[in-house]
Parts: sequence; C-alpha cells; structure tokens
Amino acid sequence: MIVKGEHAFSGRPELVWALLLDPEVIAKAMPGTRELALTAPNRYEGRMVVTIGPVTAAEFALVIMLEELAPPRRFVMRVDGNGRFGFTRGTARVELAANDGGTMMRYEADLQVGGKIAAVGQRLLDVVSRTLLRAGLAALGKELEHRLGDGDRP
Amino acid sequence: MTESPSWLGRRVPRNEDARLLTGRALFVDDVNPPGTLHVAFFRSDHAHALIRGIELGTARRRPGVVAAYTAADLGEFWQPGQLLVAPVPVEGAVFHAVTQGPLARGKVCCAGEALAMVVAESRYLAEDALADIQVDLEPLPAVGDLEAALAPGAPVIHQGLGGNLAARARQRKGDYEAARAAAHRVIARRFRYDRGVSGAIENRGIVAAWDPRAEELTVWDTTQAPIPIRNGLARVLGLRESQVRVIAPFIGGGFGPKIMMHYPEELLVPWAARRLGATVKWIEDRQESFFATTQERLQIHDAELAVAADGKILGVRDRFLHDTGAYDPYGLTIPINTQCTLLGLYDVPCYDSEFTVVFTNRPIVTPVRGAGRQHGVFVMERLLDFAARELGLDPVEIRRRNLLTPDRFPHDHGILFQDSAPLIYDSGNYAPLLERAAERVEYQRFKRETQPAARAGGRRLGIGIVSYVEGTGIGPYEGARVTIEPSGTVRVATGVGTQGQGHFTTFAQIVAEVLGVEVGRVEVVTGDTREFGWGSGTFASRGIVVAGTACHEAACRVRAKAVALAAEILGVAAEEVELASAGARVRGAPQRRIGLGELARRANPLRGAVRPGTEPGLEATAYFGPDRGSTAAGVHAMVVEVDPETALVAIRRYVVVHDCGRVINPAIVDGQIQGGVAHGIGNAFYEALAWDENGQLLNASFMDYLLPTALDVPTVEIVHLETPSPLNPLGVKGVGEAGAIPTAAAFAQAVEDALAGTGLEILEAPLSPNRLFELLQALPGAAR
Amino acid sequence: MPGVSLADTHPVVVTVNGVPRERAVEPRLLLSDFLRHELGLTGTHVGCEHGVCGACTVLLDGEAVRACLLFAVQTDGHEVTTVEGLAEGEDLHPLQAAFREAHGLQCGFCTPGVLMTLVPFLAEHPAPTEADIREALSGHLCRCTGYAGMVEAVKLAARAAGHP
Amino acid sequence: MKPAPFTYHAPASLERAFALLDEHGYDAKPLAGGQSLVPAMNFRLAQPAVLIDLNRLDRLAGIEPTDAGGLRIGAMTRQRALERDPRVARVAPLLAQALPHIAHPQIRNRGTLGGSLAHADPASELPAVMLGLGARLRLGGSRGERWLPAQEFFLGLFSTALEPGELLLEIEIPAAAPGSGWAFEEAARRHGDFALAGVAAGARLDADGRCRETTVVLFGVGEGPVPVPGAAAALAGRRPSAQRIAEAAEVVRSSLDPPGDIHASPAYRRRLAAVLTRRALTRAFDAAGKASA
Repeated sequence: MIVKGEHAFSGRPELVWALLLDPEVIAKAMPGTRELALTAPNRYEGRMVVTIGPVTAAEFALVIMLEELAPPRRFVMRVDGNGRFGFTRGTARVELAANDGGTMMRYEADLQVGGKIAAVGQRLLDVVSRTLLRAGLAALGKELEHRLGDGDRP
Repeated sequence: MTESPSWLGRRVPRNEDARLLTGRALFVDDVNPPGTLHVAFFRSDHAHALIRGIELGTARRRPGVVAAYTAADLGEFWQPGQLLVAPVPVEGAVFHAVTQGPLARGKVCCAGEALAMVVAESRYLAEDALADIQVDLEPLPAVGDLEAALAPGAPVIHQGLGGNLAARARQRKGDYEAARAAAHRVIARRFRYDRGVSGAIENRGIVAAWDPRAEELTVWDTTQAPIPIRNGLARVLGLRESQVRVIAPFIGGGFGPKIMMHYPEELLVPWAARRLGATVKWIEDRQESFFATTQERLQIHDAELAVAADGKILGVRDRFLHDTGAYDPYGLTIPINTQCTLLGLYDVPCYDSEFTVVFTNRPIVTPVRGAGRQHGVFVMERLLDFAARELGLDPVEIRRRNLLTPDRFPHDHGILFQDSAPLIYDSGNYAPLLERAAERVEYQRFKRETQPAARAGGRRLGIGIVSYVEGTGIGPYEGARVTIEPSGTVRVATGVGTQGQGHFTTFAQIVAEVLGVEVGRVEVVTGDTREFGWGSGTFASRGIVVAGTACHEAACRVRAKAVALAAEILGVAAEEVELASAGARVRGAPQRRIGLGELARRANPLRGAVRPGTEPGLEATAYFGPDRGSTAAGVHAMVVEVDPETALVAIRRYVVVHDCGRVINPAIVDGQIQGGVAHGIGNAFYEALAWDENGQLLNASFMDYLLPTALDVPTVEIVHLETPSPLNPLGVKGVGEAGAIPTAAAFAQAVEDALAGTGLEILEAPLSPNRLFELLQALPGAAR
Repeated sequence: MPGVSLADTHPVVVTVNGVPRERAVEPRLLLSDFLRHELGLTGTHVGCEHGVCGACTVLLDGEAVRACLLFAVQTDGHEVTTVEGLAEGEDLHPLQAAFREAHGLQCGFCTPGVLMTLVPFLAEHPAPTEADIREALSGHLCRCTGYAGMVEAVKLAARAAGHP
Repeated sequence: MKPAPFTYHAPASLERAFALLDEHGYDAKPLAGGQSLVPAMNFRLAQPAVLIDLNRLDRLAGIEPTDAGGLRIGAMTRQRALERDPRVARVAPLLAQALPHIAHPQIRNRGTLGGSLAHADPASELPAVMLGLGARLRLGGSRGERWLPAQEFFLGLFSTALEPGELLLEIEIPAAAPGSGWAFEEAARRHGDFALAGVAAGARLDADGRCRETTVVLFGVGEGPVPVPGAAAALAGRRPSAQRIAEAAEVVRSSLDPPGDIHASPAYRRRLAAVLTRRALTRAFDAAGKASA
C-alpha cells in the first residue's frame, strides 16, 4: 500500500528536521507508541499498541531505523512492527523544503501489513492508515507549534 | 407388497436424508470422547521466510497444554509428503516433484504453513498457547506473479531446482502452423482465470484414537479417500494396514481438496495420538481453511484460434502458465485437464498446447470441482465468441458449424488425458444439446424481441450460450460387496466415501433394481475401511461410473446365487426363477415364491452339507476398472441484466441441457448440476482470493471471500438428453463437476451481449463489479 | 470444559429443546460449543465462527440467532431450540419432510441451521413468495445445492400447511 | 477461532453497569447484540479483559412515541423489533427502508440499534440514517446524562462522543415534517454485505414545489457517515428536476475522497455514491411530492 502526500509546517526545515528525529516526537506522531528509545545511532525500539474500534490492544514490537540522512532535506524511515496479530513494515521517504518561512514536507511511504490484520481487516486498512497518518501529522504540527510557542523561534 | 416399476431413472427420495435432517448424522467434529485432546497449529504470517528459531517453552508450561512440537521434534517421522499422482507420461514433459513436510523445516514457502503444533485439553487452551509461541522468521521476497516467477533473478522457492519451474508439457496434433497460414482470421487473446477456495461449509478435521490394548489406530477423517489414507498412515507409522481403521463418516462437502492425501494435519494428529496414547482431535477453523486447505484456478493463457471464412475451426494454439502454489503433489492432473477440455465438443483438426507449471508462495493447488476443465472451456468459448464477432456470425451459429457429428464417435483426439489414457470421447450427440438449449432459453426471440424491448426501456439484458465436455469416470477401479441378510435387508459396502452426492441412494437404486427389493431396504455403507478395504476414492466425477458399476456387478452375482438356490428349493430350472418384491418366485406362478431373507438363512445352514463349489450365504464382491473415462457434455445458456452505472450484474435465467448418459436418479443429478452452477457463478462473479505483492491473503474470511447466496443463484432449468456410455453396463457418465465448468464463459458472453456496442471484451474470470467498472472506464467515451 | 477451574466459571440454567440443563461454564464458551460438546447436541454445526455461514443457527426464545456469536453464559434463564428439537420421535417435522421430498439438501452440513431459520420464518410468513424465501435463505451459505431444492422445499412445506 | 478469556458481568441495573464501567475503565467493553464484537473476539482481534453484558438491562429496550409525534428507542432495542414495528415504518420510513440491508434476519434478531451506533463502523447503515433523520442520542454514566445531536455523536472511524464510563441509552427520532420524502439506497456485493457505498436521503418541498430541505448522508465512503451539505445547496429553493438532481449527485462525486479495498476502488466508490445519490434523491422527491400533494 502506497501512502503519499505533503504537509506544510510553520517553522524552518532545520526545526522540523530536529523535530522528526526526536524519539519523543516520533512516539507522539505514531499513535499508540510507547517506550520508544534510541538503542543505537538512528535506531529506535519500542512498543506500539493500536486500538481501533473492536480491535483492542493490537500490540507490536516496534523497530524504527533512519537511513540516508541528509539534514535538513531528506531521510528514509524504516518501520518494522511484529505482534500476535501480524506484522507491519514500511519504508517512508521524507523530503523537507523551505516554503515561505515554513517547511513543506513531502512523504511517500510503502506500507506492508501481514498476518491476521491483513487477512481479516483488509476492508479497513486504507481508511485506518489514513486516519493514523492524519493523527500523526496533526501531532507533529501541534508539537511544532508548541516548540515555536516556547520561544524556540529563530 | 406390490410390483415396483424400475428403480432406475426415478426421483427416489434419499435414504440418508432422515439422519441428516434430524441432526443424527455423524460428522467428524461430532466425535468427541471424554478426555479428547485438542490441537491448534501455529502458522506463518509470512509467505516466504527462513526459519531462524521457534520457542515453545512458554507454551509448553501453560496450564492445560499437554505437548507442543516443531519439525525438529518429529525426528524420523518428518518426511516430505508422497507424490499423489504420477505425472502423465507426455513425451518430452518436464516435472519436478516437490512435496510438503508435516511441519515447516528451515523455510516457510507460503503464508499459513504450519510451524508448530500445540496439544491441549481444549481448543480454547490450545489457541491461548499459540500466543506464547515466539518465532524468529527472516522474510524473503515472495513469488506470486507467474511470469515474474520465471524471470531470471526471481526469488527461488525451492533452492535445489535453481528456479520456480515445476513442470512443462506440450501436446500436439496436426500441423497448427499450416492451419494458421491457411486461416482467414487468427483470433489471439490473453486470458486469466483466478484462484478461489473450494468452500465446503464443513472445514477439514481429524480425530485419531490409539488403543494400546488392541494396538489399533482409529481415525475419523474428513477425507474423500479413506482407503489411501489408511494405507499411507500404516506405512508412515510402521503399522500393518489391518491395525489402522479410517472412517470417513458424513462429510460436509468435498469438492476436491478433501482428497489431498496426506495433509500435514492428517499425519500429525494420528502420530500425536499414538505418541500420547490418547484421542487427539484437530478441527480446522474457517480462517485456517483459507491457508491450510488446497485451492485452485490461477492460469494465464496466450491462446489463438485459426478460423476459415465460414467460421470452421482450422486449429488452436495455446501457451499457458499454471500456478501450482508452493508444492506440486498432484502431478499434472489440472493442466492436462485444461489442455484436453479446451477441445470441447468441437472438431479441432490442429492443436498445439504447451503449459508451464510454476511454483509460487501460495497455498498448494490441487483439483477443485472442475479441476482445470473450466479454464480450457473459458479460453475456447471466448475465442469462438470473438471469432463470431469478427466474422459477423451469431455465437450459436459458429458453434453449430464446428460440433463433432455423431458419426465421429468414439472420437480419438490424439492426446493424453489425466488418467494417462488416450483422450477418446466414448459417445456423444452434440447438436441436439445446442439446439435444445437455444430453444429452451428462446434464443431467437430474445435477440429479436426481448433484448431490443428492454434496451428501449433502458434495461441492458444479455444472453450467453456456451458448451463444454466433462471427462469423467476414470479408473483405476472401485469395488463393492453386496450381502442379502437373513432379515431381508440388503447391505452394500463400498470404498468410495460420500460428501453429499447421494451414494446411499443411487447405489441402493442400482442394487434394488437387480435384486427386486425396495430402495429403502438397501443399506449402503461407504467410507469405512473396516467395511470395505479396496478402492481409491471419490473424485473426478467417477463415483457412479466406477463404484456404481461395481455395485451392479456384485448385485448380479448375488442374484445368480439367489436364483440358483431358489431354483433348487422351488424345484424348477434357474431360468424359471425371477427376483421381485423382495423374494424369488417362479415366472408366471408368483405364489410359488420364497423371501430373500429366508433364502439367505437357507444359504447359511447350520447342519448338512454345502455342496463343493458353492459358497455359503448370499454375498458377492465385485470390482470395476474402466479402460478410460467416459465423456459427458452439455450446453449452458444464461440471461443477465447489467446495470451499466453501478456495474452490478444480476442473473435472470439459467438453462442447462446436459448429457451424462443414463440417469439413475434425476433429482440427484439435477442437484449436482444446480450446485455446480452455483459454484460456477461464484467463480464467474464473486469468488477470488486477493493477495498482495508480499503473498498476504487479504480475504481470509466469509466476510470478504464471497460465496454466492440464494439471492445470487437462480433456479436452473435443466434438460437431460441421454447418450449412454458404451464403457459400462449401466451406460452412465459422471456429473459431479459439470455445472461448474462453463459458467464463467457463459457469464462473459452474456455480459458482453448486454453491453453490445461498447466494444467491451471480457478476458478474465472472475469478473467483479469493480473490475467491470474499470473495464468500462477504459473504453473510449466512458462516463466518469 | 476441560482445563478450566470452577473458579472462573458461571452457573447457567438454560432450557434446551424443552429440557432444563444446568452447567457451570467459562464465560468465553461459545453457545455453539456448549450445545455440541457440553450437551452432546451435535446437530448444530459450526462452519465459520464469525456469523456469516449460518450453519450454527439455533432458536433463542423462538428467534433464529447465530450460536457462534453468543456466549453460553448469556443464555442463562432462556430457551434454546436446536435441530434435535424439531422431529417428533421418528416423525420428521413437516419442513424436514419437505426438504427430503424436494432434495433440499446434499451433504447436509448447512441443513440444520437452514431449518432453524425457516421454522420461525414460516410461522411469520405462512404463504411466502419466492423472493421472501430467498431473502430468508440468504443468511445461509450452502456449497452443494445451489439453493433451488431448498426454495422448493419451503414452497412445499407452505402448501402442505394449507397455504398455496 | 475461539475467544480469549475474559471476566463476565451481566448487571441487572444501569447503576450497577455504570459502576462496573467506572471500575474497569478501558479494560471493559460493553456487550450489546455482539454481532460485531463477538466475531472480532473469535478472531482474537478483540480481547477485552472484562465484558459487561447489557442484555439484562430490560429498561434499555423498547419503542415509545413522543408527544411531538416522534419515537424514543431504547439503545438495546433489537433491529428486528424496529423492522416489525409499524410505527417505525410510519414515523421513520428512512429507517424502515435501511433495516433490511443490515446483514440478515439472524443477525438483526440479536443486533441492537444502540450497539450499531456505538460501534460506528464506517460502512454501517444506521449512523447515516440517524444523521439523515436528525436524531438525538441520550448518553449516560455515573456522572449523569446528556443529549447529543447525531452529528455530534459520530467523531470518525469507530469513534464516538461516548466518554469512558458512558453508555448510549436512548435514541430520539423526531417526527418527519409534513411534505417530506425519504429514500435509502445501498450497493453491496451480496445482499447483507458491508456496503460498497450507500446513501440516506431526505427531501422536503414547499407549497409551490420548490426544494425546501434536502439531506444527503453517504456511508461506506469514509471514516463514518458523510453528510454532503453541498448536494443540498445545489437544490435549495429550486424545483427538483432530473438535471438539478444530477448536479447534486455530481457534487457528491467530486466532494468525496473514499478509501479503496479489494471490493471497490476509490473511483468505483465515487461512481456508486453519485449514482445512488441521484436515485435516492429522485425517489425522495417523488415521495415528498406525493406527501405534499
């Protein structure tokens, strides 16, 4: 499943870059993520507990790796989650560009879902991924506003 | 009791129904003795992966769990499965046999392949324990696309082979190239027929009980082939065949996959029962069934038809890919069926067909109702439709011009069939099938009045009319034992199990006819190796032909014994004795009679001498093995209504004119056809397994995998024509798969006809509304 | 159910086919498994366990429901009727007889559930149209018959009950 | 496919139910008809630690007329009871038209109105119908009760305004204004399947046959029920000709961004939504015409 789009942030690319590489922020941007920790350079590990409607406590062991980093312009994020309900794997290419004072983020992610959630939940995969993505971007935006509000403004 | 007319050809209500209707019939999941242990399997989420490790410690420690096993725990018992069907000896054919082991070892080759087995005190607890299992799998790229699978650099599923080619075979007759050169038109298209499940409402299941005192293993199995299961289990478990009893009780639908012997579970459950000295049970759940039960149907054909200006077929060339899934235990049966069935009812002077069988990271492919036949029919019938369009001929007319005429039978097509025998049609009379179908569906009137009138009113009606043959009744053999008991009851035991085809009644009719008793007095036993231990199973529409004929032969021998004894008792010559009304009597003097029960008692005396050469009792066993199959044929006609805005299609009418030789029980034969058509409608419009690029199945439930319901399947209007088979004394041919074979071809023709003028061409089955919408959108001038 | 300590079970008194049955059940025990394995009423069949195929259909207080979508514990104090409750001794229920007459079954696995839907259906629609019948049947999956024999059987049963 | 273990409570009073909800918080799941929850539990996609069975709360089931000529429906009222009640067909024809599309009788015999609304499946008929009818919902918990209009109740994918500890208690459907007409349309692969797309439409004409009120609510095409006010705007104050209705349908087509699945691509869903909207509005205006005639 390919998910792509773009999202405008207020704040310079450097700021957005710092935001996107902060485990706390990533955790906020990926709804249900818990205990995400930097375990090696550009490698984060934690747990993700997704609850959507009747699906309760779909828990995944989460590994996130950042590659091809070219600050503050682009990076590749690899996500690998495994749980009793199946697995999810994804590779997201993220590009940042200055955009009149703010930053335009372009992303294209190739998401794979497998196991029970794919076998039984296909009807909802698309709409769920959209919902999670929107929630994630909103969280990022909120966090950014928050930091800007904290006088982090250049 | 009054004289009964012939039992053959009568709509006799079924002997088995009372048990089924009241809930008394025994199915495998009903076997549940106290202390039974229950099995659940841990199955791979990944379609293709290396197994790095499996951790069962936590699962084993869970309360209620009795044992848990991986492949490593099976020791010597772990062996690749047997090759079920030797490949048809086509000259120059390539075949690489790769079969599945009981639990995945080293590598996973399809999603759902079992990695571990848990035995617990209940299925609930066994499933709880699955959550305790930790596996370390290293995912590999999955192979799904048949062409990509053969491309250089494709991931290889079975390393030893160096590629994903499972088999290749070419069969030819005549000189196609010459035919092509002489052709007025050459119609070439690419066709795709997709994968589905068999969809029996009863999932598979096995209950195995080991009796340490008697040293006997009893296995209840949802199998279409109990005798080969017994023989195989005895071999792998190191037991005598006499120590193993396999019972296939009532089976909730077979449709092919229940003959896949042996499934991993069919080996592991009996193995565990013996190892644990207990009764062990595994019942497949619906979700598992989408991964663990074999499937069928993906083929891609590049086919062309060379035709003369008058529509006469000069030749056919076909190159097709066949998806066999992760393993190929069933040899070449399906693609050979495709190759043979494509020729249909037609006179095809030149034929050049080559298939390539491909390994993919998908569940194993073995025959499912139709078993490759529908692909061949779809390709040929579609090519004829396109030829008719190009030549300005009516679809019925182009078929009429190419039918084999009665003087051409028996007809040798010059290629080999699935039973490795030459493809020779035993008998047939095809023109009447086509004419009666056109007449019954009012083809002319539909084209002339109904369709234009509907169009004027804004409704899009379309008609499709296609034909097919069904090769049925192949060997090797079946047997039956017929016994007249002192009670007067006639007992028939045969090896073929029943999955709803009505064997308890059809076989009873055959025997009742010979012995002159009521059908209700004939008790048929099937599928219990303790009752009858020789035979192969229920498949390839062969039950009535092979086992039915064995029943007939055995009954005739019992009649001879009864007549001889009665003649002696009644003091007349054997020629003067006839069997009727449950007794033997003197012709013309019905009052001089003796009941069959009394005869049976007299045939088994307690004192006195039985003359040398005579056997006690009124019992006989007979076997029948035909040299080759008998070929049934038919024509289906369908009327559909298409809503071009929503791309939804409704089937308004369905006519089948069918010839399966002598019909023993019209109700049962009609039921087989009606049910087959329902399956065919599923394959035409509703049912397709959806896989993503990683080999993940996206519709492993009845929510998303759509079996047709009572609102989707019309009542089929069925007409029977009878051209008896010369290959067996009853003149019967098989009918089990007929209904499912041509449906998708009829559907495609009818939908195109409903949308005539748009240039729509349907080259695939099934055709979902979503896909029809896409095809319509791709046409020039399509609305948004 | 084996392997379950009484600590986490609930007492249940349910009247099945007119007979009061008392058991202690684990809350998660599905009604379908309770009927089949606790009470030995194996006429109720299990085909999908997600409420689609209809093979496990039984009557709860006279209404057709999926036994795989109910927990046995929920039936405490209620009445359940299964296929075993239809026939009077050796005499088939008129609907059962009609199914035999019209060849409304083949393998017979889906049949008990179908019958349990149709009994209340016919009570509510004594003279159903074919469309009514097919809609009532659409909550059941049958792979053998193609449904035609079932539709005939329902018409037959309605006629037999004096509703042409 | 057997459910994971859970603790079971079947409270006999609302007060007890509220107390249990407060006690168990997020671990608890209310069990209404269970026709969506139990399948998810059998697949083990849902593994609630505590199940609070509402089926003993008789007070939550029942249909009562309101003084204003509407209906008050208890959340635990079975869908079949609604189907069989002539007052529903009279007061809320839109609901009566929608009910037969929900799965099959065996499911509706058990499934409840409140359960379906609280579940808020994006392909579900009833949330769209409630929006179309302008229903009000009564929510309650140990901290008291509140009324919400349907459009404030549905927040998105399987999500509603229900707070932890709150239950949906009752639904109030207003009397239809005179001269209004209703139509429900749905496209599904098989009867009773999840909708590929569907629409609940209402229309009302003024004295001289102009469009006074139009409601178009889609379902199966987003994260929940999707009202399309733009479609109404395209008709407001005009005579509902085929042309105008087609324009309204076009507004629906262009305003939707539906998800895709194996049964329907986004493009196909847009097409279905537009066609069904056109058909539903046509029927709704016919009915309105007859009602005001």
